[in-house]
Amino acid sequence: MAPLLIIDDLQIHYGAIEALKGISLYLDEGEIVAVLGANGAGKTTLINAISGLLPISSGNVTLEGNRLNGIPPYEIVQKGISQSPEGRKVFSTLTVDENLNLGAYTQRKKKQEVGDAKERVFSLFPILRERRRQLSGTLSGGEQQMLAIGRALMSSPRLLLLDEPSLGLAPILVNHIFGIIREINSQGTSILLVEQNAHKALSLAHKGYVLENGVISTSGSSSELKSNRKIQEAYLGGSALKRKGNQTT
Amino acid sequence: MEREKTGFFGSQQSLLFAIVGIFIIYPFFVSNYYIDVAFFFGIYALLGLSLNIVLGEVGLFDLGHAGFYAIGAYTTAILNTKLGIPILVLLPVSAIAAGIFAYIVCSPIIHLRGDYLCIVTIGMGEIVRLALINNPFDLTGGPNGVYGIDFPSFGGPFVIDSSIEYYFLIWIIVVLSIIGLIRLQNSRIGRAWNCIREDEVAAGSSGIDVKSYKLLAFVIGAALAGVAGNIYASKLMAVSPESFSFWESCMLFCIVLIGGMGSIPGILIGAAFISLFPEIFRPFAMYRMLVFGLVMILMMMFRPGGVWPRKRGGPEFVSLLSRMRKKDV
Amino acid sequence: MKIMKHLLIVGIILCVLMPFNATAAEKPVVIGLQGPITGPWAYEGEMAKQSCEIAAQLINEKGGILGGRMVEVRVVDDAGEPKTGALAATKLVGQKDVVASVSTYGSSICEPASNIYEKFKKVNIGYGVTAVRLTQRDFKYFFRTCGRDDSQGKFFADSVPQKFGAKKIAIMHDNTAFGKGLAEDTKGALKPMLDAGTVELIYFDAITPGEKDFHVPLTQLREKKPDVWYFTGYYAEAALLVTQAREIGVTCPFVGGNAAINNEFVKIAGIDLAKGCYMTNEPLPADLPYKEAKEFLKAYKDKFGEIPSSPWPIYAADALNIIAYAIDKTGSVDSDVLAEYLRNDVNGVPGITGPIGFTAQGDREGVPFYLYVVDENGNIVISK
Amino acid sequence: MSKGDLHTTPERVLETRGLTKIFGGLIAVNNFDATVKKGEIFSLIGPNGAGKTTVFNVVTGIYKPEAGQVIFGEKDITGRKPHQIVSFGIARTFQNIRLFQNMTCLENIMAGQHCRAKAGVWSSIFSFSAQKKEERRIREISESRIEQVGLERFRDELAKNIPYGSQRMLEIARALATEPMLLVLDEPSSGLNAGETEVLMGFLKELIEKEHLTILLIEHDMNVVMGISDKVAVMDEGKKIAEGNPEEIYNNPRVIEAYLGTEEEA
Amino acid sequence: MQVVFEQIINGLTIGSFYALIALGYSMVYGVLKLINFAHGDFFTLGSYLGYTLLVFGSAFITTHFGLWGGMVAAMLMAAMCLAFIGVLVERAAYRPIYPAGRLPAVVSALGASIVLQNAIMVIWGPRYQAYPAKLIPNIHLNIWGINITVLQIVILVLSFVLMGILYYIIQKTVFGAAIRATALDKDTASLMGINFNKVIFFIFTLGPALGAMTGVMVGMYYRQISFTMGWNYGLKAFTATILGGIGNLPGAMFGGLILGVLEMLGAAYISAAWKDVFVFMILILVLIFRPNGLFGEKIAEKV
Repeated sequence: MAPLLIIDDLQIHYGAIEALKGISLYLDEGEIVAVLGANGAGKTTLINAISGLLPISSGNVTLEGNRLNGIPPYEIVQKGISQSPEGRKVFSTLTVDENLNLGAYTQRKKKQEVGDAKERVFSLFPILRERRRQLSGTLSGGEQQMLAIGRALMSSPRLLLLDEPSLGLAPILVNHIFGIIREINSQGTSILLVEQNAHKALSLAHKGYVLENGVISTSGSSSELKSNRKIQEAYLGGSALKRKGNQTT
Repeated sequence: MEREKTGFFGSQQSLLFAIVGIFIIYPFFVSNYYIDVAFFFGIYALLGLSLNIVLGEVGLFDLGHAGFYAIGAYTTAILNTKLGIPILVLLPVSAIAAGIFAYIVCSPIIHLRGDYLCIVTIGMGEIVRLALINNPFDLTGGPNGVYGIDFPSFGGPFVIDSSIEYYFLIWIIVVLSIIGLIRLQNSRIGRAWNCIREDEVAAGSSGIDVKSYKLLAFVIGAALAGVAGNIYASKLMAVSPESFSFWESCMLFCIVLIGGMGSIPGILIGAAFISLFPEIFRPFAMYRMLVFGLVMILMMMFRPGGVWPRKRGGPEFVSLLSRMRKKDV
Repeated sequence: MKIMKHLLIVGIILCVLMPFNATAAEKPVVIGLQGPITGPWAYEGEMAKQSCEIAAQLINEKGGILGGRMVEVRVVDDAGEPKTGALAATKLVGQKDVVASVSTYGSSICEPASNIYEKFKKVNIGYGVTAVRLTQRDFKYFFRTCGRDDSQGKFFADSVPQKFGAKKIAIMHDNTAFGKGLAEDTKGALKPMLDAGTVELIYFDAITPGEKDFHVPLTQLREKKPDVWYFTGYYAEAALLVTQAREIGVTCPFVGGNAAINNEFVKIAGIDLAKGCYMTNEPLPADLPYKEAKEFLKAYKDKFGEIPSSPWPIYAADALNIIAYAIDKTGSVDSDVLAEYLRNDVNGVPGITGPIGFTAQGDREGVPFYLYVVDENGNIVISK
Repeated sequence: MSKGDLHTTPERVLETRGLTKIFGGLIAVNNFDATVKKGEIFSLIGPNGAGKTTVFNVVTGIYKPEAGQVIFGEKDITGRKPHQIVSFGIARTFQNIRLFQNMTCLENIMAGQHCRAKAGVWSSIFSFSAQKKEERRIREISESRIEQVGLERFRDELAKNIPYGSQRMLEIARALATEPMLLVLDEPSSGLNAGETEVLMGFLKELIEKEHLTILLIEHDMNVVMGISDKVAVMDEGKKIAEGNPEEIYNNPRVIEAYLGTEEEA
Repeated sequence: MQVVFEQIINGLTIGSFYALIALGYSMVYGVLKLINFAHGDFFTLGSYLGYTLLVFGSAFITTHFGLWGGMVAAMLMAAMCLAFIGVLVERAAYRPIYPAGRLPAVVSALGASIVLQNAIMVIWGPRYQAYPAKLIPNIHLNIWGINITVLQIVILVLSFVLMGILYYIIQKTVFGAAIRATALDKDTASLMGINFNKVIFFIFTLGPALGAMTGVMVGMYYRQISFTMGWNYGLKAFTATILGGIGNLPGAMFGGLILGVLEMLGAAYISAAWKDVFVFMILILVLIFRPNGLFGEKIAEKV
């Protein structure tokens, strides 16, 4: 079976700055793939390129063999990819309900399906049902994250892009949300997960890629990566410490 | 500084001299009408330069600039007709009056951002105009305005009373203002203004007192507009509120944006467009303003940064004046 | 003989000035018209232009002036702005072939313009400029064919209160130079009666021109219960005022000034509300008993389909006529000659608006005023 | 207090006492205490949203704290305006570079000299000799700063047109042009490649050595943090959870947890 | 007391005009951050189109639909024409300029305003035009001593219905939520599958259409229209928009109504001539103390 999403030698520029320097990865149907990396490594750039928010300089993004290059974001959603963006980006002056309805904007004619999708979101995140009339700006950070994920689920996507779902959340909440991500995946949605929280992400993902300065430095299955010393170094700067130690001694 | 730019330098310098030369001999070859047209071009150039300080240099949306212009004109008109003070003596007085007015009204609103500041300046301009119409303390003559204003003089035998003298008066003031502005642009004050325009937060964090410098821009801009008001009042010998409408402010706004924010040659081009275009196209009668509006849209389409945007770093036409004086730089 | 001599001189001068023009002798006499062709008063400017063209056409049909030279109108636009007015005046005085100018509509525009005409010694005759101060400047070359605010104010004070048996008078103006001037002058003319206590001025206030909603001042007016209500502004506001006043129950007679009532007023207010509204006015074109008026209006109607809807364009036509007359009579296009002639020798010259003559200051002598009323059919007729 | 005194008598440069900042009910910084000593590189690390940048914004006067004090040298600078704080001697850079985009690189640096100059409107318009002299000094200092960061080739380029890495350096040069005693850098290596990061680290070390500056740093790149810091404080959820030298921090389990998260029990 | 009531009703009438125009400003500003100076001229153009329809179709309309029918027909026609023209102006004068930033778009909007205003002058002539009195229902009522016309009541009701409809669309439908979402965050909105261009199309249809209907109502109410009137109404409506908090639609409606009432009360109890001074003073005071308008939300700038 061919992979669901294939990214082939993708390059993205911001003006003169090269944010992604030709990266390739793939994601099979039903998989969770983690993309790890430090701030500024290009993770969000990758996700926004898939969503169509950024123009692709060269390379290809294909979903089930259909090229997505140059397709505007609002059509990418119709093709079955939806995104929960970094920093949640809930529409703060809209209610929780309205946020969810917007998630299903492309399906808005199909009342029944929207209702079903909303029920599914509410069963995953019961707190949202309680808060459905509340302005989303008044939710706590964790609730906003749930709303952002729920909103992305409303279009019943085949591929869900999650950008830093643990960002700024307390560890207990992170655990909770990651549990739900697993649940979503087990219900059949493929997930591309971008995370700084490497342990967390790898505990969930089937495989992972490590991005460093716009290139993929390491990749492999989760278990391979978890035991990889390089990851810890990439995050906590062990190599520099060693080097410093060498210099001072 | 001079490296690799000498070629450019030479030709620009001669172009500058040619333009100045044309301006000097121009009035001797045309009728009074064309001299007067050039005079009003000068008035708009001065007004454009004054608004440019606020809008172009600091990036504050000021759509009530005609209010400052009115304060200058009415200060001159009232003090001249009631107390008989000569016009040229009133020139600095008008500037100071407009500057003080700007300081007082802008202090409480200077913290407003973008469009909120914009509507407040509109409101300020309208309040000035309406107050003039309503004749407070019987000073402004209400809708009639103030009339019987003298020709410019210092009170002695030297009197400016012909079109050609007015022409030189306004253009000498414009040239002096340009020199002053170029020096400001190249000083720490001009740089501070530009920094605020580019990024207020970064400007504050680079040690620039954002609020004071914004206020300073308003005060200097208003003072210069006040100077324009002084000359305008004496040229027309009468001032009335309809000359200082919101529409006038909009046209000044367009001068700066059509020319190019912060660009002095741009401002001159913008002023020429606003003041000469309607005159040139007067034969079109009722289609004149239609064409004018269309040209405005087209200009923004093809030159969104203005006809002559300010160039930085590279060889620049206007920085010539300062370079000619500051050989050491 | 004298005329022949003048003609010869003019001819020679013209030949010298225009050496390449073989038909110099037949060159038309150019009279300027400065008016608001564009801007807020554009319709007034347009009618003034048409009126002057008709006046010139009538003169030319009768063989022109100075023994066969045609009269040509050269229009410059002042857009109804003081600044542009100054420019327009400069433009006209700069054209050597323009001998005199009809200028202009609006006192505040006339003010700077007439300064320029004066400086360059060019006869200029205002047609829609009624501010008293204009002729108090001892100008040599400035005249006007229209009346002054104070004469109209005096007419109101003399006739209106007594006609309506009114004790409580309300005066409302529109804060324009013209409207406020007339209101103040009316108040001045009423002063003896106010001092004597025979009438009371219970309301004197301004509305804002360009507005559409006057319910507030009208409610205040209603509460004061005036016997007669004088509005000195323009018809656009007058029509709105009458409509809204009747709506909220102001029932006293409405009297407008000479800018207030015309056909447009009736059109906007509708006949139902307009009928019974009065105005103080110079005689309207249609009421002018003079044969010049009938001839002029016929020509105007033939060409443009309807007669001017306001009185001012007729004054513009008369201004042009009197300039042409003076040129013809003096045989000169010299400004000093013309100004002297207009000031001293023009007296009772038949014009469209009646006999024309000027005072020493340049004011029109003896502009009659009438009290008009809108009748059942929406026509503006002299009130009996 | 002159720089010389600071150099000879090692002491604290900056101290925060009980700093607290609240945004609409959310406590962004919670009772934060820290002391930065003269001549050290003090790094502030922690996960996104931990409140590091908020601390910076309070220290540099962009936000007013709800509680607590900021002491700079001997002076309480709590709640002062940003430009005043710069003139006292604290300069900063921003997480997302905030240059004056449409001004040249040199002008950007000259802006930093603003607070060290005095010329007013009149002396600028009439170009008095004092103003000329001052302007010449501003230029000289700025030229030397631009050379120091190696950007002289971009001298007359608009700031927005130069490469990203150079923009970072330019922002640091602008901060240095204010002649600070304390340099506050918010993620200076973010967006830089490995080579550029190396250069930056070298540059910062050199600054400490040659100019006797003190540096307060927020950094995500642990290579940088571990490589050059003298002291590291870790923040999480607005609180300081650890402080120590890099080795201590590297081995602190709470830090590892905050960064990498705990393994999920399930 | 009755006088105060009358003034308030008058204020509400004029305020509802401001509010309807302000909605158009606010929608465009919310989504595009553009001050659409041409919006006042959309309103004028609507008024003239309604006038033309009533004058030239008068016999037909009155015989078939009666006076009220004529009014509704004129409003609908004008609204449709303006919806078309609004989109046209957006495509021609604004869309090519968006990428260049906000300020050039302001100049372009001023240019569009000049073009529209002068096109109206060229087509209909510079004089005032009058809505034919005989085609306008004119029934007076006197309720508890308050003078009011049926037309005034109809206008008030109609304005509130229109505002209600817009409020419903914007606040209660998914599409309305999409517009609000686009105004908040264009990129994230597009991630929801919202087509930005469709949103623009909608606001440049609905805004001018509302303006046109207001124009017809103003024409009916005052009977007299002029080609320059949009400028004045536009300025007031823009003021109302800011007063309510720019980009906030319910804020714009309230801003308009408050402005109308303030204006009337200011005229009644301070001075008719100084009323606009009073209004702008209030505006400035409001902004000094609430820099984001009465209903605007404080947006902390991210540093």
